[in-house]
Amino acid sequence: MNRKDVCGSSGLPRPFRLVEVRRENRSVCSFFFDQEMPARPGQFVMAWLPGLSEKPFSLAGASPVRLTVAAVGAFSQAVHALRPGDRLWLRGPLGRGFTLPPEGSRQKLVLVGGGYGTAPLLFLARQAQAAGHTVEVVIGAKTGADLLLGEEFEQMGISPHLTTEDGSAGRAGVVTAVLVDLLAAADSPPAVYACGPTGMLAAVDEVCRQAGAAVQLAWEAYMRCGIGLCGSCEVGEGWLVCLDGPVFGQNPVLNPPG
Amino acid sequence: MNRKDVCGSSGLPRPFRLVEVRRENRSVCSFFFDQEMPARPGQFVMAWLPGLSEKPFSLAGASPVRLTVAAVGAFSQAVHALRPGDRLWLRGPLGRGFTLPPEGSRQKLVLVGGGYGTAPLLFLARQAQAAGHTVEVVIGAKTGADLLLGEEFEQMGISPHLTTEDGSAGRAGVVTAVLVDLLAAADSPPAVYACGPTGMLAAVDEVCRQAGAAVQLAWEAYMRCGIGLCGSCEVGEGWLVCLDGPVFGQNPVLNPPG
Amino acid sequence: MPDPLLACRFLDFNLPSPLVLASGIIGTSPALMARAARAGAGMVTAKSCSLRPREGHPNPTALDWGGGLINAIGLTNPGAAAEVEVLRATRRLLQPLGVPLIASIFAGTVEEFRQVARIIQQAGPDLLEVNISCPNVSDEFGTPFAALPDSAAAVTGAVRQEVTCPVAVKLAPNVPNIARIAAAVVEAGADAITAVNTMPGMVIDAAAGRPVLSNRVGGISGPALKPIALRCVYEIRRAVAVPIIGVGGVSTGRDAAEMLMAGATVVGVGSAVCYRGVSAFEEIGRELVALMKQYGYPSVEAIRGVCHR
Amino acid sequence: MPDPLLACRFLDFNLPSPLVLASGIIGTSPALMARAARAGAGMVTAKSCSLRPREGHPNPTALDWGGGLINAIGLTNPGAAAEVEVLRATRRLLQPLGVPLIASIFAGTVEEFRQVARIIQQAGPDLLEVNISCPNVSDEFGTPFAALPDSAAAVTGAVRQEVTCPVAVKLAPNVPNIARIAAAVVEAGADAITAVNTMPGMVIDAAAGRPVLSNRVGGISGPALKPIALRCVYEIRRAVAVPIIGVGGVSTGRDAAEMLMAGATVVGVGSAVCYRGVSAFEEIGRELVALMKQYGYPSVEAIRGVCHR
Ligand SMILES: Cc1cc2nc3c(=O)[nH]c(=O)nc-3n(C[C@H](O)[C@H](O)[C@H](O)COP(=O)(O)OP(=O)(O)OC[C@H]3O[C@@H](n4cnc5c(N)ncnc54)[C@H](O)[C@@H]3O)c2cc1C
Ligand SMILES: Cc1cc2nc3c(=O)[nH]c(=O)nc-3n(C[C@H](O)[C@H](O)[C@H](O)COP(=O)(O)OP(=O)(O)OC[C@H]3O[C@@H](n4cnc5c(N)ncnc54)[C@H](O)[C@@H]3O)c2cc1C
Ligand SMILES: Cc1cc2nc3c(=O)[nH]c(=O)nc-3n(C[C@H](O)[C@H](O)[C@H](O)COP(=O)(O)O)c2cc1C
Ligand SMILES: Cc1cc2nc3c(=O)[nH]c(=O)nc-3n(C[C@H](O)[C@H](O)[C@H](O)COP(=O)(O)O)c2cc1C
Ligand code: FES
Ligand code: FES
Repeated sequence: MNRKDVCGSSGLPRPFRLVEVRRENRSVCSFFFDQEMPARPGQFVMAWLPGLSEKPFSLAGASPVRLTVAAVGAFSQAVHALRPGDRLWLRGPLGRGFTLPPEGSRQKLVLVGGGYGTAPLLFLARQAQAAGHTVEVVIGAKTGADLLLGEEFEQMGISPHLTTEDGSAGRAGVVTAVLVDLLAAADSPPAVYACGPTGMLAAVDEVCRQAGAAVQLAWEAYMRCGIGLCGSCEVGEGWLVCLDGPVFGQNPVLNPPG
Repeated sequence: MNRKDVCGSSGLPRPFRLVEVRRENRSVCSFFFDQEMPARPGQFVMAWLPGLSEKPFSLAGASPVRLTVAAVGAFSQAVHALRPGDRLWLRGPLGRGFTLPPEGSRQKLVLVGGGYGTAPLLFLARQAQAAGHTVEVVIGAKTGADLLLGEEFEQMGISPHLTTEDGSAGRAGVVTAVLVDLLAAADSPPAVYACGPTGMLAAVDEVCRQAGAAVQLAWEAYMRCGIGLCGSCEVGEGWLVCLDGPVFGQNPVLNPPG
Repeated sequence: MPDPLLACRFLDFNLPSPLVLASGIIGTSPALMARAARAGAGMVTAKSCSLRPREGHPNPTALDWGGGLINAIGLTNPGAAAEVEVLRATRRLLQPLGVPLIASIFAGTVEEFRQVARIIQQAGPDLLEVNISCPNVSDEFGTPFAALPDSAAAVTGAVRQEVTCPVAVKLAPNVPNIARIAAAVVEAGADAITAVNTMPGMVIDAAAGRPVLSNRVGGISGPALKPIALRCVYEIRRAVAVPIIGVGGVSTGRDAAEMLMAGATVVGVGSAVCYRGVSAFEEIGRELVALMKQYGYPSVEAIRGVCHR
Repeated sequence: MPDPLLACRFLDFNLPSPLVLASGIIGTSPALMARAARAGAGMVTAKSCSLRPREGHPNPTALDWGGGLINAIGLTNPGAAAEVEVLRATRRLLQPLGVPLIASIFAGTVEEFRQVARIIQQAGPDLLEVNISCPNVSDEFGTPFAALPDSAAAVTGAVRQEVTCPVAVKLAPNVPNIARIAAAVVEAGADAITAVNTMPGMVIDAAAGRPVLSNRVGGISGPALKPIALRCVYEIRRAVAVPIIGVGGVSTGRDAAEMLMAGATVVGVGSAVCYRGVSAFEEIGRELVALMKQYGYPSVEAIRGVCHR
C-alpha cells in the first residue's frame, strides 16, 4: 500500500513529442511518443493538453510510450487531432500495474480485453512473452469495426479469440463465454488478466472465482487528481482506483478494503 | 565550482553519539563517534550543541567520525566536557577536501601541520598510504607540550619531523625550516599538504612556490553559515573558505578568484 | 488499533492516536473516512462543504511538483444538505472505532457560514472545523476570512452561536502574524485551532509557458509546507492555550513528533496519503512510537510543546 | 561575458543578463560582489544595511533542510556609514563590467529608513532596494512593514523623497494579498518591486527537541520557495506595471524562465549560490540560453509574462 514502493513520486507533467499516429479502427488511434517511461503494464498516465484538460489513459506501451485512445469527447478528440511533432504532456506512471507470475515459471495466462481496454493488455502480453509465459488473448467489442489490436497480437504469434456482441466478427456474444470455455479446457486454472468496461470486469471476476482462477482486473473510474487525494475515483466501499488500483486482484465493488 | 559535485546537499545537523574521548595533549582531545560520514580529508563539519552554538571543525577521521578539538573557548570547552554516550550534532561534510595524486602513481607527499591543523593530516595520511603513496610529516607547535598526534603517525610507520618554537622538543623553530630542507633534498618536488595557522600556511605556500612544489592548503576563517551564503568566511579578494575551500591550491589571500 | 502509547486526549475526547485525517484528503465518503480510521487515524475530518454543491475546478487540479503537492480542487462537495447524510453515515462507521468525526464547513459570507453550520450541526459531528483559509477559491470569494483578525473573529463568533459542539477554526499560513489571528478567533469563541491550510503557490510549465493547474494558483502542501506549518504552530502555541490541530507536511513519525514539539496537540495528515497510501496513518504511527521509545517519551502528552521549554 | 541572448533592459539599464545577485547572499564585500558579476550576474545587490552596525544572530544561522534553506543571519552588517565605503568600492569594480549595483537598506521606523537612505545615497548606487520584509528580526522590530499596504507605502514614500536614484521595494510572501501591497508601494512611488523575501519557517530537530536555528524562526528560501514566489510575482504582475525583480528558489535556467514567464522583468538568485557555488550565475545563464533556443524565444523580453497571455 506504499505508493513510493510502487511508482515513486508521480511528478509533474512532462512534454512528450508525438512521433507516429496509427489508426486502429474507426474511433481509436494509437499514439507513439519520443520517450520512454519506466512503467508496468496496467499503470496509467494523466495526459495534459494545456488550456484544455488532463485525463487518464493506460499505457499501451512504455518504450517508447504509446497511448491507444478512443475519441469519445472533447479531450480525446483533441488528442486525435495531434500530428507528429506536436506535444502531449504526461504525468506518471501512476497507480499499480499488473503483476506477472514469477519469471521462469512459464505459466499460461489468459488476457481478456474489451474496447480500448485491450491496449494495456498488448503491453502486458509483450512482457509476459518475454518472461517465458504462454499467452492467450480474448478480445471483445460491440461490432467487428470496433475490434482492436488483433493484428498486433497475431504478429506476436498469438491468435486472439474475437467476440462481437452483434456477431459481425468472431464469435457472437461476450468475452466471458470464451473465457468460460478456456477455463474449462485448462488442466489447471490459468492466471487471468482483464481490462475493459466495469460490467465486463465484474463478469470476468465472477467466472474466474467459480473456476478458481486468479484474476487481475484493471478497473476504471472518474479521475481528477490521479494521486489519491480527491476521492473522485472511489469504487465500492473505499477503494481509490488511482492509488489502490487501477489493477485489483478481485472485484473492488464487492470486496471492501480490509 | 559546483558544490553538488563536491559533497551534495549539506543537510541538517544529525546527532552523533560520542563513543570515546582520547586526550592528545594538555589542551586537545580527540572525540570518536558512533557513525561514519562519507567525507574526504580536509572537509569539515559544523558541530552543534543545542542551546550553545555551532562551530566548524575539520574531520580527523570519517569511519568512524573523529574530531580533534583544542579547548580555546566556550564551545570547544563544552565539547571537552562531553562524555561517552553524549551527543554532538554534526552537519556536513562541508567544503572541498584535499585531492590526492592519482591512485597507483605512488608519489611522495609531504604533510605539514601546525597546532590542531595536524588533525586532518592524520586522516589524509591514512588515505595516502592506502593509495600507495609515501608520506612524510612535519608537525609544529609552540612547545613540546602542544605537539599533536606524533605517536599515531609513528604507529603508521611515519616518523614525523617535529619542530617547536621554544625548542622544547624536536627542532627549534618553525615547520617551514624543515620543509625547505625536505624540498631541497628531493629529486623532484613532492606534493605538499598543509594545515595550520594562516601565517604558517602563507609561509608554506611561499616555500613551495620557490621550490616549484604543488601545494594544497587547508585555510581557516570565521564561519557562520558554512554553506556559502553569509560571506563571513571571506579571505583575500572574494574567496569563501566554506564553499571554495577550506583547501586551496594556492594562498587565497594573494591570488584572487579568476 | 494504534499502539496504546499513542492514546491521548484532545478537548474532551480520548483518542486512539494523535494522527488526524486532514480535510479534503479522501474525506469524501463514509467508506473512505472509515478506512482512514481503520488504518490508524485518531480523528477524521470530512471534506469542507458549502451551502450549495460545488463541482470544483477543471483538471489539472492536483500535482506532485517534487518538493510537495499543489492543488486547486476547488472545494468540490455535494452541498451541506447532502453532506449531512455523508456525515451521519460516517459517524455510524466511526463510532465502534472510537474515532471522532470532524465536519468542515466553508462559505463566502458570515451569514452563509451560519447557515451551513446550522445544517451540518444536524449530523451531530464531534467537532466542527471552520475553514476560513482555502486559497483556491479566492477568485470567487475574495481574500479569505483568515487574512485579518476581525474577519476571522466575525466568522468564529457567528458559527460559535449556531452550534453546540466544539468549534475549531482553520487558519492560513500566508498572514504576517498568525498568532494575532489565533488570539482573535480564540477570543471569539474558538475551542481549538487547526493550523495550517495550504500556502498559495503556482507551478509553471516552462515548455507550455503557462501555469499547470487550470486554476493557475493552488495550495502548497506536503514537505515544502512543513517548516512553515511548524513555525505557525509554534507561534500560535505561544499566543493561545486552546488545543491545536497541527497540519502541514507531516509524512513520517519524525515529522509528527516535530509538530507535537512545536506545540500541536494532535497532528493532521493530508498529502502523506498520496506519498504513502492510506496506510500512512499506520506507518507514521509506528514510526512515532519507535521515536518515543528511542527518546524516552512516555506519552504523546510528554512530547507536546517541548520546543517551548 | 554572458551570452548576448541574455542582454535585456531593466528600468533605464542595459543589463548583460537578467540574473541578479539577491540581497544577503555574499553581498558583504566588493570583491565578492564583483565575483558574482564576473560569474555572470547582470546586477548585484548588496547585503541589507541598517543605521548602526549589527552582529546578527548567534549560530546556527543557516541550514539546508532538504527542501531548501532556512536562515536567520539576523541582518549582520557594518552599519550605513561603513556600508557607503563598501558600496563605493563595489561600484568601482562593477562599472567596467557594465553591471549596476543595488544597495539594500533596512530600518525599524519610517524615520530611520529616511536616515539610512540619505546616508546610502552618498554612495551613488544605481538602485536602492528597500527591505521592508526581513522575517528574521521581528522579535526586535515587530511585524515587518511589508505586512500592510499602509505601512509599506509609508516607508516607500519616505525613502522616495530622500533619494534621486530609482527605488525598488522588497515584499514579503506571508501576506494575504501581495498584489494590494504592490499596488500601494507603486502608488507611493516605488519604481520597481522585488518579490519575494524569504518565507518565515522553523526547522525542529526531534532528537534535540528544539528548533535548530538559534533565532528559532528563520526565512525559507531555495526550491521550497519557488512556487510561492512564482505565484507572488504572477499576482503582482497582474496588479502593477513597474518592473519586477522576481526572487525565490531559482536554481536552474528553467526556474529562471518560469520566473520570467510569471511576469518578472529580471530574476534574483540567492540560495543557488549554496547549491551550485558562485558559478551558479554562469550555469543558470547557460541553461536559460539553451532553453530559449529550444523553445524559440528570441530575447529575454519575449519570455517575460507569457503566462499572462
Ligand atoms: C485508469 C484509466 C485508464 C484509461 N485508459 C484509457 C485508454 O487507454 N484509452 C482510452 O481511450 N481511454 C482510456 N480511459 C478513459 C479516458 O480517460 C476517457 O475516455 C477520457 O477521459 C474521455 O475524455 P473526453 O474529454 O474525450 O470525453 P468526455 O466527453 O469528457 O467524457 C466521455 C466519457 O469518458 C469518461 N471520462 C471523462 N473524463 C474522465 C476522467 N477524468 N476520468 C475517467 N474517465 C473519464 C466518462 O466515462 C465520460 O462519460 C481510461 C480511464 C481510466 C480511469
Ligand atoms: C575549516 C575550519 C576547521 C577547523 N578545524 C578545527 C579542528 O579540527 N580542531 C579545532 O580545535 N578547531 C578547529 N577549528 C577552529 C574552531 O572552529 C574554533 O576553535 C572554535 O570555533 C572555537 O570556538 P569556541 O567557542 O571554543 O571559542 P571562542 O572563544 O568563540 O573563540 C576562540 C577562537 O576560535 C576561533 N573561532 C571562534 N568561532 C569561530 C567560528 N565560528 N569559525 C571559525 N573560527 C572560530 C576564533 O579564532 C576565536 O578567536 C576550525 C575552524 C575552521 C574554520
Ligand atoms: C487535495 C487537497 C484538498 C484539500 N481540501 C481541503 C478542504 O476542503 N478544506 C480544508 O480545510 N483544507 C483542505 N486541504 C488542506 C489540508 O487539509 C491541509 O491543511 C494541507 O494539505 C496541509 O497538510 P498536508 O501537508 O499534510 O497535506 C486540502 C489539501 C489537499 C492537498
Ligand atoms: C542567507 C540569506 C540572507 C539573506 N539576507 C537578506 C537581506 O539581508 N536582505 C534581503 O532583502 N533579503 C535577504 N535574503 C533574502 C534573499 O535576498 C531572497 O529574497 C531569498 O533568499 C529568496 O531567494 P532564493 O530562493 O534565490 O534564495 C537573504 C536570504 C538568505 C538565504
Ligand atoms: S483521482 Fe483523486 S483520489 Fe483518485
Ligand atoms: S561561512 Fe557563510 S559564506 Fe562561508
